[in-house]
Amino acid sequence: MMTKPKSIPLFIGISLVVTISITMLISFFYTPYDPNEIHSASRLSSPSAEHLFGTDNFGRDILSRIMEGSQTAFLTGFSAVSIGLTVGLVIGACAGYFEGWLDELLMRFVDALLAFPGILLAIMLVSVFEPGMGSTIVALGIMSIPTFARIIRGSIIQYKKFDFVQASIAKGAGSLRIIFRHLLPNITSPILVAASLSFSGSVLAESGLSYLGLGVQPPDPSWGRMLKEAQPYITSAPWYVITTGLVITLMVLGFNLLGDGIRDSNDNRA
Amino acid sequence: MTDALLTIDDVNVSFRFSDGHYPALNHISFSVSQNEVVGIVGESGCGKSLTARTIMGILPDNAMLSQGSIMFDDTDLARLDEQEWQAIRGRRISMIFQEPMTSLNPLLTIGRQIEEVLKKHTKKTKRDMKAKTISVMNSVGLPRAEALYKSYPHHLSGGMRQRVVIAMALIGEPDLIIADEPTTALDVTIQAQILDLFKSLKATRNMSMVFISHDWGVIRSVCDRVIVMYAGRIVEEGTVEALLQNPQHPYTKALIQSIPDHTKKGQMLYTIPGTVPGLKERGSGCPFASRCQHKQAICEQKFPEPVRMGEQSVACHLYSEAGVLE
Amino acid sequence: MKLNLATRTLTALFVFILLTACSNTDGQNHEANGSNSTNGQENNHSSAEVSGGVVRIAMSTEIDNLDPYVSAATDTMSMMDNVFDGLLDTDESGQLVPAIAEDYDISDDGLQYTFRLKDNVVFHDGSELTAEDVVYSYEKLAGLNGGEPISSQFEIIEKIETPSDFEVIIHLKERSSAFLAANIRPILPADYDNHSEKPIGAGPFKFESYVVGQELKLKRNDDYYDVDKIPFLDEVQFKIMPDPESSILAMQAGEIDIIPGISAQGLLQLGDQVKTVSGPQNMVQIMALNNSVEPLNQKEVRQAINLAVDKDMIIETVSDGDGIKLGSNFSPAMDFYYEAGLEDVYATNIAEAKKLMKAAGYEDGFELELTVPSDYQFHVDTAQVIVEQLKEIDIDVDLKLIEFSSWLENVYTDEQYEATIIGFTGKLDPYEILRRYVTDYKRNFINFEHAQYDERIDQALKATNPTEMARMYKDAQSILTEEAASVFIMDPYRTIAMTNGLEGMKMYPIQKFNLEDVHYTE
Amino acid sequence: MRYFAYKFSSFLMTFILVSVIIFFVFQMLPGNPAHIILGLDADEQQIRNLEIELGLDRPLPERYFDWVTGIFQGDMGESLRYQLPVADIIQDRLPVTLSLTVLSLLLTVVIGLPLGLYIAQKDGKWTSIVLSILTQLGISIPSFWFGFMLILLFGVVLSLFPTYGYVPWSESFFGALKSFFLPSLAIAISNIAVVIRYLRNTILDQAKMDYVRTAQCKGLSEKAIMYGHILRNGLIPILTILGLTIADTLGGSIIIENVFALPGLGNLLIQSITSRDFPLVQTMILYLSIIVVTINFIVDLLYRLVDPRIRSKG
Repeated sequence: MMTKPKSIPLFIGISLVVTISITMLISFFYTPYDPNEIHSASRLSSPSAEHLFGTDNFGRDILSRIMEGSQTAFLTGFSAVSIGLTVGLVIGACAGYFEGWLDELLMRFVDALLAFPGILLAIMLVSVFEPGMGSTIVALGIMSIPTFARIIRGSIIQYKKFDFVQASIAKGAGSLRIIFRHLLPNITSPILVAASLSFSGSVLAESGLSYLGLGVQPPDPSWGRMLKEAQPYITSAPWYVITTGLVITLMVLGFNLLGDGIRDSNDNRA
Repeated sequence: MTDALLTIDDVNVSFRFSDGHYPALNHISFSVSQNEVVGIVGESGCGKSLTARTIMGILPDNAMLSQGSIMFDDTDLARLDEQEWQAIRGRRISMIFQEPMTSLNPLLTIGRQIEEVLKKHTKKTKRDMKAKTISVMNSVGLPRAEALYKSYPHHLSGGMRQRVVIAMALIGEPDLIIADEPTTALDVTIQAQILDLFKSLKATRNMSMVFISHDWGVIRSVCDRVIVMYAGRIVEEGTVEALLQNPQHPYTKALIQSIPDHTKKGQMLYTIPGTVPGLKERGSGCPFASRCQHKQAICEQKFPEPVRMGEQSVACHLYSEAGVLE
Repeated sequence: MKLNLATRTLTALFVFILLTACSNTDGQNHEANGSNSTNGQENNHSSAEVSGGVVRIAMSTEIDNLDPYVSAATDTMSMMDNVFDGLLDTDESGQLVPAIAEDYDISDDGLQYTFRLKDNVVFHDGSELTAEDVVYSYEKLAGLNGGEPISSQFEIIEKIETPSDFEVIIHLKERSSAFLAANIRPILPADYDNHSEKPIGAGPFKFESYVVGQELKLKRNDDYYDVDKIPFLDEVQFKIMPDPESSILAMQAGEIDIIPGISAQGLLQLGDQVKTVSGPQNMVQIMALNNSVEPLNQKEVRQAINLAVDKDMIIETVSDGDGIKLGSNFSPAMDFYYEAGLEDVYATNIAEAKKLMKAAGYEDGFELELTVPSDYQFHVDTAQVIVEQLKEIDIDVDLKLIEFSSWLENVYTDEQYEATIIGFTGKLDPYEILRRYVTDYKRNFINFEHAQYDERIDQALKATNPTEMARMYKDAQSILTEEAASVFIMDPYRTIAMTNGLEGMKMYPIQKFNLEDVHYTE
Repeated sequence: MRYFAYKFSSFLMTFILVSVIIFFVFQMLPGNPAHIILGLDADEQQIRNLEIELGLDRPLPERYFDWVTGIFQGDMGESLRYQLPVADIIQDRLPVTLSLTVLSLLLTVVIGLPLGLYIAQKDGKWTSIVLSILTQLGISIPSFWFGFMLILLFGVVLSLFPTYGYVPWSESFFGALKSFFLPSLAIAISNIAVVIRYLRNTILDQAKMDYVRTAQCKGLSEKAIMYGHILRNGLIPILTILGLTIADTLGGSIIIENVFALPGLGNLLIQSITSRDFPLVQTMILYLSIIVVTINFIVDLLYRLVDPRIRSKG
């Protein structure tokens, strides 16, 4: 039985994620204005009934741009997690299941990835592939491999000791079958937690890269890029910086609380 | 019982949950005399450890002593504030735990952990403290005490660690030691060694002890008197001999029946059907009623008053009805 | 090459100045009175001039090299221009005036240049500047000393003679009206080559210290040869501040006295705390159209694009209104050569544009890939506006951002592009500017081919009198417009902000911070 | 001793691996540094000459070998763009990045540890919920945006701190402190949140441990238990976090230097990547990676100092 107040963070997390997801879905069909439409007459107008979040230096509606930007945030987050999870799964599962020299080798590789500060690794990778959404996704995906690999490896080593796994090994079941039928289903919740946290981490890193001008490039909309463009107007149009950054924060917060909440409720069950 | 060192009188302890308070100890009363070892037995979840923690004043955060007094040498422990408690713990009453592997701080040397008691309660010089520590370590059978003084817990085996815990409990020369299943986690040969240690301590140190165990064999070898607890209540109490030979309460009987014993070799070991009711499942009646073969209607409504029967006292409707005078 | 990633708007234009290897070039603008300033030139000497003081100038780009023959960055040259002097110098109107040279003659056949040097010029290390130093410098520039030529403008030098210590005669291999302007290049002391660490020149300021990425300090040269032009200021500090916003805040806090390129937004913030000098900077921002790819090889299509792009709107949104609309690859900053009126040839007219599109067979529009160097926010912003504008005539612009390094390779060198946006920085010589469209010029990455145009440029180069030369260059500009070679967008203004109390900053058709006259008033 | 030999060899392995990755990754980048240096109007001969001058025409393995051996001899080569020794340039920039890193680490420790400790002792249901949301917020805020907000609040509205550039320590101690304060805080905020979270969690976890009950039974005061027992054990996970924090802080400074226009390594790094200044970029990244690896090594040593269990494993 879970006490009520304890689930408040999870509740907030879910609400944020759902709200932003719905906004993202809506943006495919409707935005208050065309996010790219330029109105030189209404440049940098402050928030009003007409433009809830104000307009940017091209007179474009900031709210509409933020809504469109959520598509990029979700796309990069989702794709990066998929890449990280897939590769991390293969590495982690092989390392954890077979152990021995393969484990040693794979984990050295993972360690080498960790020798670079995260954003540095991303910067390196992005510059190799030319800045853009695709290379940002690949870089962020590679960045999140170590987390997944380690969690999956650890859980597999832990569950391998259990009788039901040992029994299937003894029965001579194939390695793949054991990994997919017996081991993975048991570690879905740590993977889910890691995915949620790595999603928010990717969104955060994407905004950082795009802010540096190395991430997503126009015409693809990106919140980080918007902040880069908003920086010169920080004092003359503070709403531009404030609203955009706030949305990034809320999205990241949402997924962080979600991941944390899932973990907490799992701990409570255990 | 005027020479009692510790007298617990009508103590109630309850747990606070989000949906209300649940009593965990009900009307617990017993006493421990000078130089007496009182055992407490019962299945897990019966409130043995909670009783110990109540005496030590280290109840969990969500538990509270709602009624009763704990007289210890003319002081009512139940009314002490935290600071007064700290002066008593380790110095007048000390405690030994079940888990020797985890009850030591892994990052501090053995010597320092034992010595800490002296640091807190005495004003001895460093050298004196070390000398005393080493002598106590020797007295609990720790070999090469000088060397061990500087080692860390992970260097030691389980049995050795339990000796360290015992040394910690002894070094303050307390009047009362509470041992909570001190041998349970150890393997059999080590168990025997530790029990021997307790026996010799009892013989040499003249100390009083509350000894919690679910193992009658252990109780028999160490204790003078024994209390049987079930679901937060004392159901029977008496000398070890009396209870073992002539258990009255159906629960005590069942417990004794389930002792593994070489005379029953080859037979199925007896186990009591059912489980101890959880905190929230306990009513006003006898908690054992649901598992009792002699259950009567009244059992579910009212918990019986204890009845004295020679060397022992029993709380069971069987006996209050049997005409023994109340 | 300094490509900071901090956001910038207008200051981006300082960065494209770096796109050119060297900006100080030859020219013959005897009459050019180019530096017209919209806000009025700071020529007011009525208040009392105060000698002394320190001026701190915010620079958006880093110094690439203190050695003037190695440095390629215009900003660096602008700063170091105060340390070095050449035989000639340029005034605010782009006219060449004697500096180290007392005067000069050009022979009738145009092949022999004779310079007589001032006899009181000393370098900052105290040594006297003589003809020997000029020969050393020019041989180095021309590659006559065995090394590679440093400047192609000097490659036409055949030999240099020194009849006396203060006279130099330069013989050219061929006639070129473009050579004279090359003589503004710094004269360096002979056989001293540690300029990267401790530059020595003969200019009005002396090098004091330099901390990489942070600050360049210059001190007044009290022994400057031109006594009338000994600076007022004791010291000049160039502070490297890549982020325009931070330089504005610094100016607000009184930590900076001059910002050489400031945005309208920035000015708004500073309010009446500062005064400004502003005007066109002789830069040409274009949307280059690759004339050799379908369908941009059709004149009608290029014209339609020109008609659809609303340059006024771009100037308004991207440059905060601070820019002058262009019609050809030439800025009015060089008035003498400038063909006026071309900027209105393609006044925005969507109906007309659609008609042309239809005539070209693209009634339903087409897809156009616009490749923009991502390092320049200014161009990226321009591109975003153009994308929207071209939607009007159903051209679906696919915006593609690449790093400048890749841009140089793919777009500029390999010509693998359809359209791009770039800025060409100011040159003193119209030939340097207009040469880009000559058919066989290597860097004609627009692939413009027009025989008549080539002819006009050739005629200009061989012209004997300035008026005729100017006429040829003006003709050439008209051809570019008529052919709609590309979309010539604007010359963004350079606006210099100065704290109140400072005076004497002048604007030049090339980027130049002449600090000789800058002074505090009481 | 075997421990050190093992550690050193793995350190060397990482170094070689990292240096190879860095070198070849950057050689793969499109763009010709010579052309970038010379600009738009350079002709092919000029570019070719500069390539030869810069040594860009030599085969890759040769250049790699030269670079690595140079580093071991203390010669890191010359920057293509600045034409100055890489070591000098890095030396100029290092104080900024180092100051940022150290100061933000200091802020993390000075704010994070006591606050985490204080809050850990307030174990209320609501405290823990509010705290969990607040710390998550701290972790979720993009550091550069937080930097903007700090600039807006402290620099523009309150005018308390400078919002750009820096004052060297040698010039004015307080001036320097003031100029590094906001950027360091911007980097530190998420780390502070992480430290508070972890400290609280570990302390609450540790408080449930049996050895704490043992200490209680000795009659120790809550304070003595907290500082003499719990904190010591709690320090181990916190060390890990602080180790990660340093790597994070270095990464964070890359972005924050751009926000506050600080001439540090991060700022230089981004510029050097766009200008394809390979010797500078390679050496800087190698530098940063070595710092990270070294810090991991130090954290490892600290573990051994704090935890006797690891020490005896040898």
